[in-house]
Amino acid sequence: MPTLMHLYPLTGAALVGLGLYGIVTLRHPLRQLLAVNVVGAGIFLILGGLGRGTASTDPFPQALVITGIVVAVALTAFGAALVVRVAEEERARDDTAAVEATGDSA
Amino acid sequence: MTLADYLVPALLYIGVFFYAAGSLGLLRFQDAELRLHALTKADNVGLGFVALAAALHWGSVAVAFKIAAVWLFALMAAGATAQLMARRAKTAAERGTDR
Amino acid sequence: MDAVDHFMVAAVVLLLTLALALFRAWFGPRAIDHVMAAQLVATSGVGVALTLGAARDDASMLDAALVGTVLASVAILAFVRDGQSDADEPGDPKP
Amino acid sequence: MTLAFDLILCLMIVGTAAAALLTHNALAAIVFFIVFGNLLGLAWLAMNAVNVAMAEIAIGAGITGVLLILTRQRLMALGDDLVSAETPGWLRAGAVLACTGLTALVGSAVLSVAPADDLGGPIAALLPELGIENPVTGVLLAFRAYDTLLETFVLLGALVAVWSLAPGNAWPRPPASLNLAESGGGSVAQAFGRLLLPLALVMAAYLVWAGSDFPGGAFQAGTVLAGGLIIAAIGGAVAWPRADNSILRAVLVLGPGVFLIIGLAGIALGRFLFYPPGFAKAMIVAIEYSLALSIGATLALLLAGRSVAPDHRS
Repeated sequence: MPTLMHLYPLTGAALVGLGLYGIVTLRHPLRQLLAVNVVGAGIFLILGGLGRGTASTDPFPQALVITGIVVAVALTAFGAALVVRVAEEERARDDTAAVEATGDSA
Repeated sequence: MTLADYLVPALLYIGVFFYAAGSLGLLRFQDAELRLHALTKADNVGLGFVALAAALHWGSVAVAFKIAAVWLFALMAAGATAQLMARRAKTAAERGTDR
Repeated sequence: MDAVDHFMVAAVVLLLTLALALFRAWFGPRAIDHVMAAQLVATSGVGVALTLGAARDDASMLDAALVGTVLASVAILAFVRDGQSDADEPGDPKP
Repeated sequence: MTLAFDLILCLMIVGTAAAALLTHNALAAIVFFIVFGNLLGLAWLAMNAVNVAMAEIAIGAGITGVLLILTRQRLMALGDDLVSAETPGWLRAGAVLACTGLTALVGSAVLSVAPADDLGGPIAALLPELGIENPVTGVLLAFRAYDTLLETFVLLGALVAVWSLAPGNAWPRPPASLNLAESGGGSVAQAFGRLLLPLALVMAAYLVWAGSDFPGGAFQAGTVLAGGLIIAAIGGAVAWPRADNSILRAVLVLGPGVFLIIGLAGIALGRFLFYPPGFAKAMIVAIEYSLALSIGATLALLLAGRSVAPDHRS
């Protein structure tokens, strides 16, 4: 029986779907990282929204969501560092290839 | 009905009006510098009026101080960031990588 | 209407003015325009937090507003810091 | 009016998430993600979950947003134009179908659960034993302290992982400078950085202290501290230390270390992470202050990135 209390967790469900669409269709790794964060936010909203009482939200899922947010930022930071590192390697490879091809630095 | 009963909504809606003006300015003004001016001035005046309304509504001195801290901090940040954004827009335009 | 209703009306109108700024966030056209839209959302968000706090009589929402102001200014500074070497989006139109 | 507020907010949350994923402009995507995070924060406020709202606004929108902005700059300096290549139409059509189906599935699962605040009562009943009033802090630091302890190690582990990406000739030099002055101008940023760092320290100290009884706590406080450090670094008031700096390493492990030692000391009194009666609040506050310091330093360094070689183009 759907109620208005389901509004926020349903928004979370929509975010999970949207984020997965982003992961599948976006090709740039930084954008994919962003999409993963959207999925995460959707799951947090489901978790917290289903713990919602009439006047307050259940402190237990609240604590889990805070833990989740911190873990998400830790993984995003590592992912971003990996993306930059890969770009550096590609750049170095391209530079070497250009030098070999023309004897000139690109 | 006391004076505060009229004053709180009045201040609140004046604040909302300034916020709306800021948004419209960001949307309608023709170049980045003009938009920046709408954004950093109008919105912070709006925040000031909303803050005043909230402080009057609460009627607690401690909360009023906290609200004042929020507003003062927002003003300070807006002043610094507006300067920096304007400078960034200018160098980007001069370099010709932008606009 | 009592004061609480007025605050909720104000919160709704603030959300709508915030939505207007999203056009600027989408269309730009300059890099700085996208960032200005983010700044406007942050300032409006502080306004919504204040009105919600007043409507719910929850002063801790003011702390959330304060935290939001600090972190919004960090994002702006991070954007402007790379003034020289950072080109704007290559795809940006140049009217 | 509350209903109108909730409805508009939820529509805007879904709309900004869609915009962040669909726009072709990487900067617009990042801006929409930051806006999305701020709106989610407002949603948590609307649900009266102020603890989560603070964490979402500070970490989800704030720190993640700054991270994405800095990563974009680093990638552009490397010649990456950040254009996401077009995916073939059949893949997009298939993804739309699959993700719509999945949304419907998750949505129906959500609808099968009646929202309820089941644990609010039992947790509130246990709080007087700890001497604190914020139930979320109670769960994080006492009832599920194990999770939080491991989480602080995850954060530290992420920093170690980022550091380990440094090339051999860079380690253990400091991360690339964020100083605005090095790219021309910066007196405003400098003044702002100098002013903000002490303010951020006060705000962080307040958030930890308030966190025992009101929304707040170590994670929110640590994030504000990290924000202050980043602004100070951009203003040139703070320079990144070398990765082998022993004071830095002490600060990074202080929080998890104090947490672990107090947890192990609990074994002597009964079980792991047991707080002796009457001392619970003192120990929680001690753990939270040291955690806030470590989290602030860890987050700031995560944003700064790994060591760079001397010839690095920033």
